[in-house]
Amino acid sequence: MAVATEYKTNLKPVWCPGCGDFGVLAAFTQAFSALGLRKENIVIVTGIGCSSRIAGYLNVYGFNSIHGRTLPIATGVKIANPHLTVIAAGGDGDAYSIGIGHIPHAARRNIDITYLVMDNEIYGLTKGQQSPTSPLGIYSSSTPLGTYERPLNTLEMLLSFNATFVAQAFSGDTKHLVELIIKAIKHKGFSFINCISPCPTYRGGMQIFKDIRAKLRYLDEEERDVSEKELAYRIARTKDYIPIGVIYQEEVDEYERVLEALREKSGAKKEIGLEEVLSTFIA
Amino acid sequence: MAVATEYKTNLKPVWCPGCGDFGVLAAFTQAFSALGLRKENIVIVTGIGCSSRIAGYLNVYGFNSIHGRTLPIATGVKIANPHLTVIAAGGDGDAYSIGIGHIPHAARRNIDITYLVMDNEIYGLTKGQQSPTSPLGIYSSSTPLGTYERPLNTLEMLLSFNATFVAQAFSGDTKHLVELIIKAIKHKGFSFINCISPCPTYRGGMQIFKDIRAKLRYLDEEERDVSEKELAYRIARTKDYIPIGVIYQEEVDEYERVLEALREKSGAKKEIGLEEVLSTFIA
Amino acid sequence: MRRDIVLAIVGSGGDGVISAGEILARAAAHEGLNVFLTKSYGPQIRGGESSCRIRLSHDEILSPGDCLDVLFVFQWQDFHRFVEEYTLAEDCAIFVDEYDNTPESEIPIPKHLIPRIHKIPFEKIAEEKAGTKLAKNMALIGSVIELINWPEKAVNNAVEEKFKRKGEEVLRANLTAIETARLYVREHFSGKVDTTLQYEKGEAKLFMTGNEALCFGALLAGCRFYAGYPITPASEILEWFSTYMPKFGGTVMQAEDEIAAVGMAIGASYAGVKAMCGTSGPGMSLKTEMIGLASMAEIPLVVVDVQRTGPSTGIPTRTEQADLQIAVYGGHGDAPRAVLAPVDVEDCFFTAIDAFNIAEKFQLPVIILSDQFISQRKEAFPSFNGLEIEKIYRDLANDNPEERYQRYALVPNGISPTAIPGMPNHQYTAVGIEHDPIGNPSSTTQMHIKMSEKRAKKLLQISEEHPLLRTYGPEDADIALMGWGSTKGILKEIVKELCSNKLKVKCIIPRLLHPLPVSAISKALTGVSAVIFVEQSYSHQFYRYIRAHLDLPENVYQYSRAGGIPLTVGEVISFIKSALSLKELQEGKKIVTIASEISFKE
Amino acid sequence: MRRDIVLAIVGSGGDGVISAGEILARAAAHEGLNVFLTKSYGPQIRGGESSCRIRLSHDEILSPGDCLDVLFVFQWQDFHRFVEEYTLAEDCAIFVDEYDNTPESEIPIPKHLIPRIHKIPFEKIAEEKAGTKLAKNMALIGSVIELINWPEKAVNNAVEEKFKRKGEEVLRANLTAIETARLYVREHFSGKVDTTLQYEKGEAKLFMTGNEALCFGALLAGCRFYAGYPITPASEILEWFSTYMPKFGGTVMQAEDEIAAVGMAIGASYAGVKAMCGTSGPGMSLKTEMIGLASMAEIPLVVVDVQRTGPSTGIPTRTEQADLQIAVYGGHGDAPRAVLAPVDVEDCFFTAIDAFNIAEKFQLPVIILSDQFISQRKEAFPSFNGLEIEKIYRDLANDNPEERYQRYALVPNGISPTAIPGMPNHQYTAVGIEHDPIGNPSSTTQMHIKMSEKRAKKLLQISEEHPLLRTYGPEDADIALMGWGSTKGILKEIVKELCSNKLKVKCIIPRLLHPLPVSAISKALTGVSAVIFVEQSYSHQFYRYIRAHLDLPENVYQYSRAGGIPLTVGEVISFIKSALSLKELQEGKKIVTIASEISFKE
Ligand SMILES: Cc1ncc(C[n+]2csc(CCOP(=O)(O)OP(=O)(O)O)c2C)c(N)n1
Ligand SMILES: Cc1ncc(C[n+]2csc(CCOP(=O)(O)OP(=O)(O)O)c2C)c(N)n1
Ligand code: SF4
Ligand code: SF4
Ligand SMILES: [Mg+2]
Ligand SMILES: [Mg+2]
Repeated sequence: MAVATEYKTNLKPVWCPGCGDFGVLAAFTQAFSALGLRKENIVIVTGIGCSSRIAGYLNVYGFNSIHGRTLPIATGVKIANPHLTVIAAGGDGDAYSIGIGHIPHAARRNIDITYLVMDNEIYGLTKGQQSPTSPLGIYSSSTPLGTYERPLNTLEMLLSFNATFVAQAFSGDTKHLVELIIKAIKHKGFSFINCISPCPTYRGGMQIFKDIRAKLRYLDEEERDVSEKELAYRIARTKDYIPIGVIYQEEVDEYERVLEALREKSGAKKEIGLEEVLSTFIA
Repeated sequence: MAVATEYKTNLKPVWCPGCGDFGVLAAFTQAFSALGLRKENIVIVTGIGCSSRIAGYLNVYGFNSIHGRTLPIATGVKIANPHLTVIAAGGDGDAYSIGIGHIPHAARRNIDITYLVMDNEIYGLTKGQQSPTSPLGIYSSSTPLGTYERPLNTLEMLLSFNATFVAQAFSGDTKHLVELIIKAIKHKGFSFINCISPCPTYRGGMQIFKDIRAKLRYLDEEERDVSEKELAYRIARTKDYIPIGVIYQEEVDEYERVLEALREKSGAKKEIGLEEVLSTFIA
Repeated sequence: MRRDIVLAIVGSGGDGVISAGEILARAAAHEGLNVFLTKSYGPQIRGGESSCRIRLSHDEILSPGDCLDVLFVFQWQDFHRFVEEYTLAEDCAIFVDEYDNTPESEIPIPKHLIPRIHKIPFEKIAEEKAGTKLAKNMALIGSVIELINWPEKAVNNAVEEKFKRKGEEVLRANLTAIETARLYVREHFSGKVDTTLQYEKGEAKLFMTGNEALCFGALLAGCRFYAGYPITPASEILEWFSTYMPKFGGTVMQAEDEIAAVGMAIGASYAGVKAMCGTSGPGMSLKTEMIGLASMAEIPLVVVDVQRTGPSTGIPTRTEQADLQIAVYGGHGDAPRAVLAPVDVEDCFFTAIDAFNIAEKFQLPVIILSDQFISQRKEAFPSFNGLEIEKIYRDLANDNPEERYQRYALVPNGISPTAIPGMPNHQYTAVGIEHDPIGNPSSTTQMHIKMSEKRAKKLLQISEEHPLLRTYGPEDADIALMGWGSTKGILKEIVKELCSNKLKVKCIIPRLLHPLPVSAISKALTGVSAVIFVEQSYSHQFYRYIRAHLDLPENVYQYSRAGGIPLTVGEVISFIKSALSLKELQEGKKIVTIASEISFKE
Repeated sequence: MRRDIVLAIVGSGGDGVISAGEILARAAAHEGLNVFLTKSYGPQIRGGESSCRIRLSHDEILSPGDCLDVLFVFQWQDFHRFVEEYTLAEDCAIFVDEYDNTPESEIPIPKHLIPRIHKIPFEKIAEEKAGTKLAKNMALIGSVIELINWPEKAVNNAVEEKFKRKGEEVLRANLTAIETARLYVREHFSGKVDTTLQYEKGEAKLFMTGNEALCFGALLAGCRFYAGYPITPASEILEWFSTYMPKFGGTVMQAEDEIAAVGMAIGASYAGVKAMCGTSGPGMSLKTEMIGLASMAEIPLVVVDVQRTGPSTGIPTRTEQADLQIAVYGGHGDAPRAVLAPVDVEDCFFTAIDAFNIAEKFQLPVIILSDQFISQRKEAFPSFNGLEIEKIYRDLANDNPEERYQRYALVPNGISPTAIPGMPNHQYTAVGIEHDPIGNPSSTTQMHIKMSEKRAKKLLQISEEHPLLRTYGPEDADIALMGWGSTKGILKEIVKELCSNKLKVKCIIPRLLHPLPVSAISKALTGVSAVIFVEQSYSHQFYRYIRAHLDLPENVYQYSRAGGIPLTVGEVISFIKSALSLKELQEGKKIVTIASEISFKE
C-alpha cells in the first residue's frame, strides 16, 4: 500500500503561497493512501483554473482538460472502465459558471464519480474576477463597484438535482477533508463535495481562513438521518453558520449498474460476428 | 387595446393536431390582450423545437433563435431596452438539457423576463427521444428498452436557484394558464413557468391529457404564504399530485433596477466627448 | 421495356406512402435488384405531406434519377410541396386515385403532361376489399407490381412479414387489396402504358440507410461507446446504437448537449475504449473546442457530422456540403485532425472503419462528413460475406518504462505510444495546455514549436498512407470533374454520360479530405486541361479548399449550388455544356472543340 | 548617443519590476517620446518571475526590438525564464544588484557577455535611503534616469502621483532612493557605458494597451453593451468596460460562459443597441454557433478574439496568429461574416470603429482578430484631438409599411432595412431557420438559393467599400512581404531595412481579412515577382487562406513560425536572405541578383 507522498508527482505547484488548494492536494493523497488505491487505478479529470492544475500534481492518471467540462469527460472515463476510481475536480468558475449545465445530468444519472469543487468564490487563474459564488458586494477585477448578482447556494442546488451524496468541506481542515473524500469515494454513485478552498491572493487575503473557521459548524452524521431531504435543505440554506460534513446521502443504483442491467436486458454478448449483425439487414 | 386574435400571425402552426402547444399560443394572446400590451412592445425569444415555433405564430417581435439559448438572448434584449415585455419560451429539451446552464444565472440575476417552458417530457421536433423530464421506464426513440435516467424535478431546481417566481401550469387549462402568465409578466424579476404541454404524438397519445388532468391540484395562492420556501419545496417535491399555480414568489430588486443603481453610482452621463474619455489616458 | 425506372409516391399522413415505398424497395433488394430510396416530407410535424421516390435498376444506380418515369398520387394537393424535387419525364405515366377531383387547372404539373394522367380506384379497392381505406397503399402496391413488373412474390412476403402480427384476417384483407388492384391494372392498362422493367433476379442484397451502414462500420471497427444528442439527420445513429450497442456490451449515451457528447467520447477513448459521437451542423459548431482538445491531448476520436442545409438551423431536413470548412478549419489554433467523406451508402460502412483506424493509429480526432442525402436514403448493395476488416488499435507504451513515462515523447514520426488508465507505472496527465514530453505544462516557444511539429507530422503520414482517392473514367482524360461526398453519384453518372458522347472525362473524388492527398490528386490531374468543380455549397467551400493546397490547371470552372434538394445530373451537365462552349467562344481551345461535339440529352 | 534603446528589467514577485517599468514608460510618453512596453511573467500565479521590456525612441517604433541594449536584473535566477525572449545585443550593458552573488558559471547569458555586467547596489540604496528594500525599484528608476537620460522630471511626477496617497514621508523616501541611485550611477558609470538616449521632447502622448484602445474605439463607435467571460488575454476588455461602460449609461455583463456572452450581445443588438463581446481562442470555438445565427438572422454584432497560443488551452499568456481559420471559416454552413485585424495598438481604436460600422451597415457579425502581442503591450501615440468619427447605424425600415413588413426583403444589395422592437407595425421574427422575405420558415431550394445570395452579396460590397489595405514601401517593389495583424510592425521595419539596402521591397497588410479585398491586393501585387508570407502560425493559415482566393506570382516563400514570443526582425530577415539566395542557386532569376547585393545586418 502506497504512502500518501507517493501519490504526488515532483512537479512544483504554481499556486501562490497560502493557497487553499495545497490542502486539497494533501487530502487527496492521504485519502488515496488510506483507501489503499493503486495509483494506476485512479483517474482525476480537471478543467481549467488554478485548482484544476491539481491533476498534474497527483501521481495518478490525470486529464487536465478544458474549462467547465470535467463531468462529461469523467463520465466517459468511468463508463469505459468502471473499475477505475474516477474523480472530477475544478474551481467554482469551472463548475458553477461555464460548467454548471453538466452537473444536474451527472447527478441524475448517479454516475459513480466523486466531484470535488474547490470553491474560492473567485476566478483565481484569470486574476480575480467574480464567480457565481462571490458574495454580494465584494470588489473583484470585473466588479470595480462591488458584485451585484446574488450568489448561488450550491449545496441547495445539488440537493435539488437529486445528487445522492452532497457534502461540504474546508481545505483548511485537511483531516476532515480526507475523511469526506474517503466517504465520497466509497459512496456508490455521484458524490459531490463543495470544498471551501480560499484564494488569499484575490479573495480576502490570509485573513479569510480565520473568518471562515470562525463560522464553521461540523455536522454530526451519526446523530441525524442524512437521507432526510428536508433537513438537508435546512442545513444547506442556513445563514447562521457554514455547515461542514455530509449534508445528504441516499442509496440509489449507480449508473454503471443500471447500464449493466440494460446490457443484460438487451441480450448482450461480447463477441459477435459480422454476418450475425448484418443478417437482419439483408432484404 | 388589441383583442387576443390580433396577437396572432396568419402563419399556420406546423404542430400536430391535439398538440398541447396550441393552448399555450392561445394563452399568450389572451394574456397580452388582458394586460393591454402593445404588440410592438413585446418580444418573445425562443429556441428550437416544436414549442419554439411559437414565436412565428405571435404577432409581436420574435426571435426564433437556436437550441438552448433563449435566456442569454432574452437577457440581452431586456437590458438593451427595459421597456419591453420580454418572454423566453421553449421546450423541455431546449430548457433542461442543452439550455440548463443558463437558468441558474438568469434566476440569480433576477432579470425581469418571463420564462415559459413547454414541458412535454420528450423531444418532439426530432421525433420522440427522451428528455431530462421523461419519467423512468418510458419507451422513446432513443430508449428502446425504456428510459433509465432519473428525471429532473424542475420546480425544485428553480427554487434552489433562488428564482423569485416559480409556477407550474397545464396547457390543457388555458384559462388558468392565462392567469399565471399575467402574474408572471407582472412579477418584477425572473418569473418561471413550467407549463405541462403534452405531445400526443410521441408521448402518451391523447390519453395523456386525461391522465394529467386527473392528477392536478390547483394551488390556492391566497391561502398560503407564497414566499415560504420550505413549503414551496414541499409542494414542488410532492409525488401525490401535480401542483398547478404559483409555487413560490418573493420580491427582490430586478436586475435592471440594480444596473440603473450601478450606473448612477459610477456617475453615468449619457453624452460624453472623445477628449473627456481619452484625457485620463494621456501620459 | 426499361432497364431502369424512377417512381414516386405522394400522399399525406395516413396514406401509408412511406410504408408502401419501404415494402416495395425492400422486396426489390431481396430479389437482388439495385434500389435507391429517398423520402421527403412537408413541414407539418405529423399528418402533413409525405412521399418517397424509388429508383430501380438491374444496373448500378448512381443517383435518384433526375426525372420521374412513374408517379403515384393520392391527392394532387399533396404534390405542391414536392414540385421542386419531382420533375416529370416527358414520357412519364401518372396514376392518381379515382377519388381525387382536382380541377385540371389546379393540377400542379406542366399542362402538356395532363393527358398522361390515369386514374386508379386505390381507395375504393381498399374500402371494398380490405374494409378500410387505410389499405389504399396496398392497392397502390398491387398496381406497382403489375405496372412495373415488380417482384410479386417478394412483395407479398414483405407484406406478410409486416401484417402477420395483426392476425390472419388483416393480412388476407391486405393481400386481397393488392391482388384486386393488380388485376384492375392488368385489365385497364395492359399494353397501354410502357412502364415495365426488365431485370434478372439475383442474390438478396443488403438494404439500409447511410446512417445504418455507418453504425455497422463503427461497430465492426470496434467502437463500443457512442454519445449523441438528437439532431436531424443524425438522430438515427443515436437511435440505432441505442438498440444495438448494449447487445455488444457497449454503451450509448444521450448526452445533455453536443459538448457533453464529445466530452464523454473523449473520456471513454482516453480510458481505452474506441469511441464516437455524432451530430449535424449546429452540434458541430458546438464541438469545435473539444475537437481541439482531442487534437492537443492526442486522443483518438471519431466525430460524425451528418451535414444538413445551413447556416444556423437552416433547413434541417435537407442536404448540403457546407460543413467542409468547419470540419477542416473549425477550432482555434493549429489543431491537426483528419476529415473523411463517404461517397454513398455502402461507403459509409468503410469510411467508419477507415476513420477508426486513422484515429487510433495517429491518435487524433477524425471527422466523418456525411450528409442528409447519403445518410437517410436507402440503397441496396451486395452483402459483405467473407470480408476481412483490418482493425487498428492505438500503439501502447512498453509495460516497464525505465524512466518516467513520457506520454508526449518526441518520437520521429510524432506518434508516441500511449497508456491507458489501469496500466501500472504509466500514470500521466493528458493535457490541453501546451506541454513537454512528460505532459507538464510548458510555455516556451521552443517546446511549442517542437510539439506543433510533432502533431503536424501525423498529417503527412495520413495522406501518404491512406490517400483514399477515387477516380472514375479514362486515365488520360482531358477534363476532370472534382467533387466529394454525396456528389460522387452524379459525377460518376455524368462521366459515363459524357464518355459515351466521345468526351474524355474523369471524376476525382477524395474520400480523405484532410489532410488532402495532394500528390495523389496531382497525379490524377496530370494531362487534364480543365477542371470542373461540382459541389453543393454556395460559397464554393470545396473549390476554395482545393485551391489553397493544390496548383490547378489553367481552365477551372465551378458549379456550386446551395443545398436543399441534391444536385441533379441535368443541372450539372447543362452547366458543363455552357461553361465549355463559353470557353470555346472566348478562346477556341482544344477541350472546347470536343465539347461542341457533345450531344447532350437534356 | 543613441536614437533608440531597448531595455529590460527582470525580477520576481516583490521586486516592483512592473511598476518601475510602467512609471518609466509613462513618463517617457508624457514627454512625447515613442514608447513600446511589453511584460512577461513566469508560471507561478503570484510571486514568480516578472519582467518588462521597454523600447524608447525619438522615431517611430515598430517592434519591441530584437536585442536588449540595456538589461537590469535583481537576481540572475529570475532571468532563466526569459532567456528565449531577452536576447542581448553584443554591445549591451547589464546592471545587476550588488547583492546578487550568482557564480559566473551559472549566469544564464552567453559567456562572452559576462564582462559587460556591472553591479549597482539597488537594494542597499533602498534599505538605507527609503528604509525598505521594497524601494529597490526606485533605485532602479534612478539608475535608468541617469544611464539613459530618461526624462527625470516626468518620472518624478509619476512617482509622486503613485505615492502621494501614502503620505509625504513615503514619497520622500522613494524620491531619495531615486536620487541616490542617480548619483551613484553618475559617479560610477559616467563615461564608462554608452547608454545615453538622444531625443527631443514633444507633446504628451496617449499611452495605453491595445485592449484599452479597442475599448475606446468601441465606446466611440457607440457600443453600449459588452458581454464577456474572463479569459487571458481578453479579460482586460471586460474589466475596462466594467469601469467605463456604466459611466456611459451602458451595460457590461460577465456572462456565465462564452456562448451566453455572445447570445446576450446578439439579443442586445437585436433590440437596437450596438453590442460587442470579446474572448480568446477557446471562447471563440464556443461562439461559432452563435456567430452563424447572427449571420443568418442578419444581426449586427462585433466579436473580439484576442488570439493566444493554441490549440486548446495552449499557452494562455503568449501570442499566435492561428485563429484566422476559425474566424473566417468557423461555423457550419455558409455564414457570411467580416474579419478585421488591427495592426498595432493605435489601430485597435480604429479597427473597433470600422468593425461597428461594417456590422451596422451590412447587418452581419464582424470579428476583430487581435492578439496577445498587440492587446497587452502598451504604446504611445499622438492624441486624437479633433478627430471626426463616422458612426454608422443600421438602416431602419420605413415607419408605415403598406403591406406586411418584410424583414428579409430581397432588395438588390441584400441589405434589407431592419426594425427594432418598439417600432410599431414592424413586428417580425428574427430566425436562424432558412426563411422567406417575411421571416417565415421556408425549406425550398429556390428560397435557400435566393437567401444565400442575399447574404453573400454583402461580402462583395464590404471588400469594395472598405478594402482597408495597408502597404508600405515603394510602389514598384520587386518583392512583397505579406502578413497581417501584429506582424505589421516587423514587416514595416524589415521593409525599411531592406530598402535601405537598395532592395525594392514593400509589405502588404490587409486589415480586412474577410472578405478579402482581392482586387486591391492584386493591384498592390502588380509588378511583384516574389511574395514572402510571414506569419505566426505553424500551419501557414494566412498563406493558405490567401492562396484560396488569389493568384500569386510564381515565386512564393513562407515564413510561418508557431506562436509564443513574437516574431523578431532578425529571424525573418535571415529567412528572407536564405530563401532568396536559395532561389538564386536554383534558378538565377532577377530578384535574386538583387538579393545577393544585400548586406544584412545580422
Ligand atoms: C472556454 C474558456 N473560457 C475561459 C477560460 C479562461 N479561464 C481560465 S481559468 C478560468 C476560471 C478560473 O476560476 P475557477 O474555475 O474558479 O478556478 P480557480 O482559478 O479559482 O481555482 C477561466 C475563466 C478558458 N480557459 N476557457
Ligand atoms: C445545437 C442543436 N442541437 C440539436 C438540435 C436538434 N433539435 C431540434 S429541436 C430539439 C429538441 C426538441 O425538444 P424540446 O426542446 O423539448 O421541444 P419540443 O419539440 O418537444 O417542443 C433538438 C435536439 C438543434 N437544432 N441544435
Ligand atoms: S490566485 Fe488564488 S486560487 Fe490561484 S493559486 Fe493563488 S491563491 Fe490559489
Ligand atoms: S410532435 Fe408533439 S410537441 Fe411536436 S407538434 Fe406534434 S404533438 Fe406537438
Ligand atoms: Mg475559483
Ligand atoms: Mg419537449
